[in-house]
Amino acid sequence: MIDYFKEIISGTWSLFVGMAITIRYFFQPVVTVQYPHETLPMPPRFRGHIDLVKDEESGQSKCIVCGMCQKACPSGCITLAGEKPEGGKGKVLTKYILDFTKCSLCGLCVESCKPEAIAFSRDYNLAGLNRNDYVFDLIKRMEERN
Amino acid sequence: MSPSLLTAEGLSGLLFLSLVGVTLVGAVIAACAARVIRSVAGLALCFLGVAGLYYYLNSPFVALMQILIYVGAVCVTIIFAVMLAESDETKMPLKQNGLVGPLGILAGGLLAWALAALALKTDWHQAATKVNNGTVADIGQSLLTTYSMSFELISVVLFVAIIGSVVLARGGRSKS
Amino acid sequence: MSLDPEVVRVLAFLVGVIAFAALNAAYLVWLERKEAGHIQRRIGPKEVGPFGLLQPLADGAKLMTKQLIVPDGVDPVLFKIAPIMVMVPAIMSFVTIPFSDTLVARNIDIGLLVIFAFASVNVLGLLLGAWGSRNKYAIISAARVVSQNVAYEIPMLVTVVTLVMITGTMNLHEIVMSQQGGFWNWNILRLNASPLMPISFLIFFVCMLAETNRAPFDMAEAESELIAGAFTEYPGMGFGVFFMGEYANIVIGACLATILFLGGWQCPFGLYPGVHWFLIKIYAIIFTVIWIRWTFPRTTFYSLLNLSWKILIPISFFNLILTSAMLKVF
Amino acid sequence: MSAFAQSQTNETFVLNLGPQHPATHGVLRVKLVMDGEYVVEAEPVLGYIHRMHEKMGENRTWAQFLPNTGRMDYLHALAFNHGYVTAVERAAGIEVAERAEYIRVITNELNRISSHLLWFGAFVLDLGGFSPLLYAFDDREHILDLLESVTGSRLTYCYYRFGGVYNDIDDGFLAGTTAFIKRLRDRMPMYHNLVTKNIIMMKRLEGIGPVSAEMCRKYGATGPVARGSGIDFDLRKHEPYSVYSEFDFEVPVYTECDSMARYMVRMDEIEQSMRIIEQAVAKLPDGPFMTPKVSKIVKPPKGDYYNAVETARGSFGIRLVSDGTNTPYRLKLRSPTFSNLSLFGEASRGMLLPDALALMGSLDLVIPEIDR
Amino acid sequence: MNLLTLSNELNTYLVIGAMLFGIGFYGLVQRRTFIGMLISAELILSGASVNFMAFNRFLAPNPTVGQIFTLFIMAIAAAEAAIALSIIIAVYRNYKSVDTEDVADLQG
Amino acid sequence: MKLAAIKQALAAISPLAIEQTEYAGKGFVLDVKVAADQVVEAAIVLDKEDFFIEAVTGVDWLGEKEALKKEAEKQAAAAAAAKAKAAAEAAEAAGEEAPAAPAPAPAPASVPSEDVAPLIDDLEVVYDFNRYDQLCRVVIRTRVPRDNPEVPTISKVYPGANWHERETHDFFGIKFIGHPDLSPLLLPEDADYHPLLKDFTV
Repeated sequence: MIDYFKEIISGTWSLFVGMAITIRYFFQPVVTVQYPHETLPMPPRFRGHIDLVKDEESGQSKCIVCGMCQKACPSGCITLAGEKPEGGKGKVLTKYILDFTKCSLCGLCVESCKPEAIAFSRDYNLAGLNRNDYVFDLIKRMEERN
Repeated sequence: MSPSLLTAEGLSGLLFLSLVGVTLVGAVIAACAARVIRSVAGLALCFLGVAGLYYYLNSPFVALMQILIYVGAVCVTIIFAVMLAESDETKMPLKQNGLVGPLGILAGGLLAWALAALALKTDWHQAATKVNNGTVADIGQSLLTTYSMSFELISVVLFVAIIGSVVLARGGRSKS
Repeated sequence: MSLDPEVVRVLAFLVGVIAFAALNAAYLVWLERKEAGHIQRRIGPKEVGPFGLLQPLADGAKLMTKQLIVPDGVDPVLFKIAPIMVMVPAIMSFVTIPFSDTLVARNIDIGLLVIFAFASVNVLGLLLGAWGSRNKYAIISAARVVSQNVAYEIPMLVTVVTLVMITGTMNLHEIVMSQQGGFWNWNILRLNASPLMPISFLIFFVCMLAETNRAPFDMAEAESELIAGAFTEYPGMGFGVFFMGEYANIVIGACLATILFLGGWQCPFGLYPGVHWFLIKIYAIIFTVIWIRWTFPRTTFYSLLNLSWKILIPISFFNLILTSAMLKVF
Repeated sequence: MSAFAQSQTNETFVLNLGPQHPATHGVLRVKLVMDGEYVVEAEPVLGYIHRMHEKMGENRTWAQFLPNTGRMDYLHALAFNHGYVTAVERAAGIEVAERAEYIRVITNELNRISSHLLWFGAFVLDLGGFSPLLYAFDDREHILDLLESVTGSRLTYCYYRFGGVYNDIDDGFLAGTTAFIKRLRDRMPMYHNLVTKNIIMMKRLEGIGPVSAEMCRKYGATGPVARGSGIDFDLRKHEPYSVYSEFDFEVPVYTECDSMARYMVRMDEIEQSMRIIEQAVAKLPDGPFMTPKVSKIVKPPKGDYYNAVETARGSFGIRLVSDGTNTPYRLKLRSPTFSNLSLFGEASRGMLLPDALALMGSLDLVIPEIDR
Repeated sequence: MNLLTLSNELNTYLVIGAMLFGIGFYGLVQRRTFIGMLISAELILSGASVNFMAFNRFLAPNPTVGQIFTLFIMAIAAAEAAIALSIIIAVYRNYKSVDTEDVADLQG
Repeated sequence: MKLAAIKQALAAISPLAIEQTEYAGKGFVLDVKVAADQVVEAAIVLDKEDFFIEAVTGVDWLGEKEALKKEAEKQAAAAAAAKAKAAAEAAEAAGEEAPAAPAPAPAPASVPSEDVAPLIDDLEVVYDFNRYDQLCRVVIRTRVPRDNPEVPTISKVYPGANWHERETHDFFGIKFIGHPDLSPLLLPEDADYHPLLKDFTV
């Protein structure tokens, strides 16, 4: 009988304790970010899709067309091609296609790239209506960037 | 002279007519609908109409009790039984004798006609005086004085009914 | 031929009551979302109109434009009637509620009974809707609604009977008038009538939550168990009307609690009584109802029945006996 | 099964819980034979998001499988990452840089806390309480920010590499971690007051959903499910991998066998993880975050290997069969929840629907991990 | 006879009561399930109640008696419904049917 | 040490091979090879010793026998060559006795004797067991021919094996005799293919 009342009282008390907690939060400021109106800074290591890095001196891609990224990619989303210019040494990149629909953002390509010619972009706001919007021509993107 | 529709009396008369309609339509649905669940809905409609009639008969208390008990309790209980017992109501048996329907209508109609005719033919005498106005307070007074015995008895009946239905409905589930 | 003023009055009040119920239903959704948001440290609706105040209209418009699907295999008539059977009695109950000394659609002697009578029809609507939609979740929900309402009607009615014994009337207006002058005269603190009055207010409040299917007693639409319970199959405005009925019931419950325990339109300090106090009180209660919903997990069905049969009913009966004894003695 | 056939004649009926049901958290379907609200027979139906990770593993190099590991248990991705890299390291005999081991422990435990916090919220949501979910999300968001600053992604981390980790951590991360632990320490009493000690919660969990130790053994349940049944089994202590043997922490074990016990195990594990992180941050050695001489192309010698780690949900085992080439010959992934869920059918028999759902919530299901 | 003042006529109510009774009787004859018969019985009872209330209003010297009688009918009806439904459920358990013809064991 | 006792208990059912492995390198301590019909006995032994079931899976050894045969032939050829060379040398040393031993390259013992019949590869079924209280992971493996993969079920001993066996049946087509329900668990309901077989193509 004593247990009965004890349980009622302790139980009711626990309910009031819970309500006290929630009402305290009611009066505290909100913690959410109103996304389309405000955005948070992206951390420097954010892994977006990849982008080609421009060589500051030549204005060209740093890529040496070794194909390591293509090999490292588990999903096979990178297609690249290069050609040997006359007189120059080493290949020059002519095509670099990223099929972002297949990409799983693992970063193995960036890791495998010796000349650090590819890097993660900070784009996260990607939306589109067409599947083909996500087959990126990275050379074009690099040129468009500035 | 007939009262205008836009006076209080006119509206109340109209309301009365619609209540009569609701009662009778509900009753017909209750008696004739092919699906049991619809007859319960019709029954609820009929009870609501009857509650309205009681209101017109100067006893709002009984009207509300009618809603509370019949609509809120009896109909709900019936639906509950439908849910428990007739989960496959698609197979309504229609294998009865073809004469039953017409004969039923005949008998029911005859009864209704006879009773109505009797009621209309009789010359009812109004009581000369009324001892009270039949308000809620009066009902309470009577219940606890003159009719206290029946009041007690009805509580016994209800109690027995509760026990009985618990005993009857129990027993199915052996666990817990 | 001019209109009878009585008819005008009735019509005006009817329109007023319906508008009040509909507006409340719409804006309680807004209040609920806003309050839930702030309790959870987010904002809640904010895009449509200032503070999201036009959100209910947008929601309503969305619900209206949705196709009214009547699923295969349901009973179409019952399926369509059920939401109305929930909504209409809730609105009818407003008729007897005295918002202030003069602002009442119809003051009748047994106003309290009117509310309970119409509240019981509500269950029937839910039950018909659930059965009509031929959905297993809905039927489980219907079974829960009935046993829950039966179990909680008892302590609620016993508590109300206690109050009727104290005030000696079922007229809502008179009940409020008997609590005149300061909050120490309110029924919740009328300790000379029964020292258990605050507890019986708690009992009433808990029963009100249970009767209106609000969390933590929202067995009927326990979304993590029964998806949406009785409303699972309802699209668009069918669901909307059910929802409005639910909120209208909450308002009725809050009004009843205010009238019975918190002195209706009376001011806590005996000054300036009026409709504003009534509104403040009912919205405070509604705020608490929403606050409770966003604080607690849901109870289970059997602990809900246990609570009613093992705790609320014994205590309310004890209170009834105690009160009658005290009324006789003093 | 027989019970499903019987349901036609008996008073029972079949209730399809899922594949889209609020309580199954993803695409799990449970066929329930119900007698009223009592569960007569429950049969989980799996495979709605089966992706055949094991076959994918056979078609890519050892390193290329790394991103897949984070996509099974997306809530504790780092543990799966960890399980896979340690398995390959064991097979190929790769040494791990010491600093990397500590980094792994810190990030892994942070991830474990985030997983438990999410479970906590989702579990309370299953029981009908919504606000604790968002409070837990608030805390979890801090962990995700921390891990994002290190790994670059918020959920499907692919951070560990054979022999080390992908990136070094910086002081900002360590400071953030310490600050977060302080914050969470302050928040834990709030969670307990709001949820654990709540009478409704206690009524819903205590004595509900008993899973005996014997049942755990027969079904191979591990993790908090086993520990809630009085089984002191935590691979971090039991078969110490990485550098877990160097930390002082306890394995919370509750013998009540009910949902509350499983709940308490996880809540206590959050505390223990915080202890481990604190110690790891204090002890973090300097040095390279990657063993320098690890070749890019891993070729474990022929043979088969087994390795298991403790994830938030139990022991995740990997059986590797290598034929000496640069692709795995066979990659068996033994996910903990698969075994944990398999006891649901027996454990839920005769329970009420809400209690069965509470039991299911207390098993902490992550469907992609079950379906793989 | 004015349609709008019918509510003040005793005979209106008596006719309605008779009609309810007739419809209920028809239902009782025509229905083949226990639940249907129960519903029809309720109709007959309310027909009787309407009559009581009507006499109470128009003729009775003590207008509480009819109301009290109606209240008693309600109580009896509620009790009867409860009992009848538990019987129906018990019958359903044993016979898997609520059809009266299927439950013929009680016939001699 | 409990391990010895367990080893002894398992040895009592006379498995094909029982090997103690080094935990640090392999991740398990006992590697037991049994015949297909001994699986249940082994499971019963482990059940008595309070083991819990960790996983059941399969491995497809398609091409293994071919490779083994080639390996053996290569070895044999090498051996024969070596022998021939030795013989030649010996003959050279011995002078005229050389033609008496033309070195017919006999089949080495390691190659199965039925090499005339088409080679049928094996499917391996692997059972992992572990204990809650100490570091003791035991692997039971059995091999069944690929064209008729049948193993008795252990789901009667360990109900938890039910799903693991169903999964293995999904992926490898191994039939667990006596299993209550071998319908696809992870694969679609109507799947009749077994994706983890090495000769499976989409």
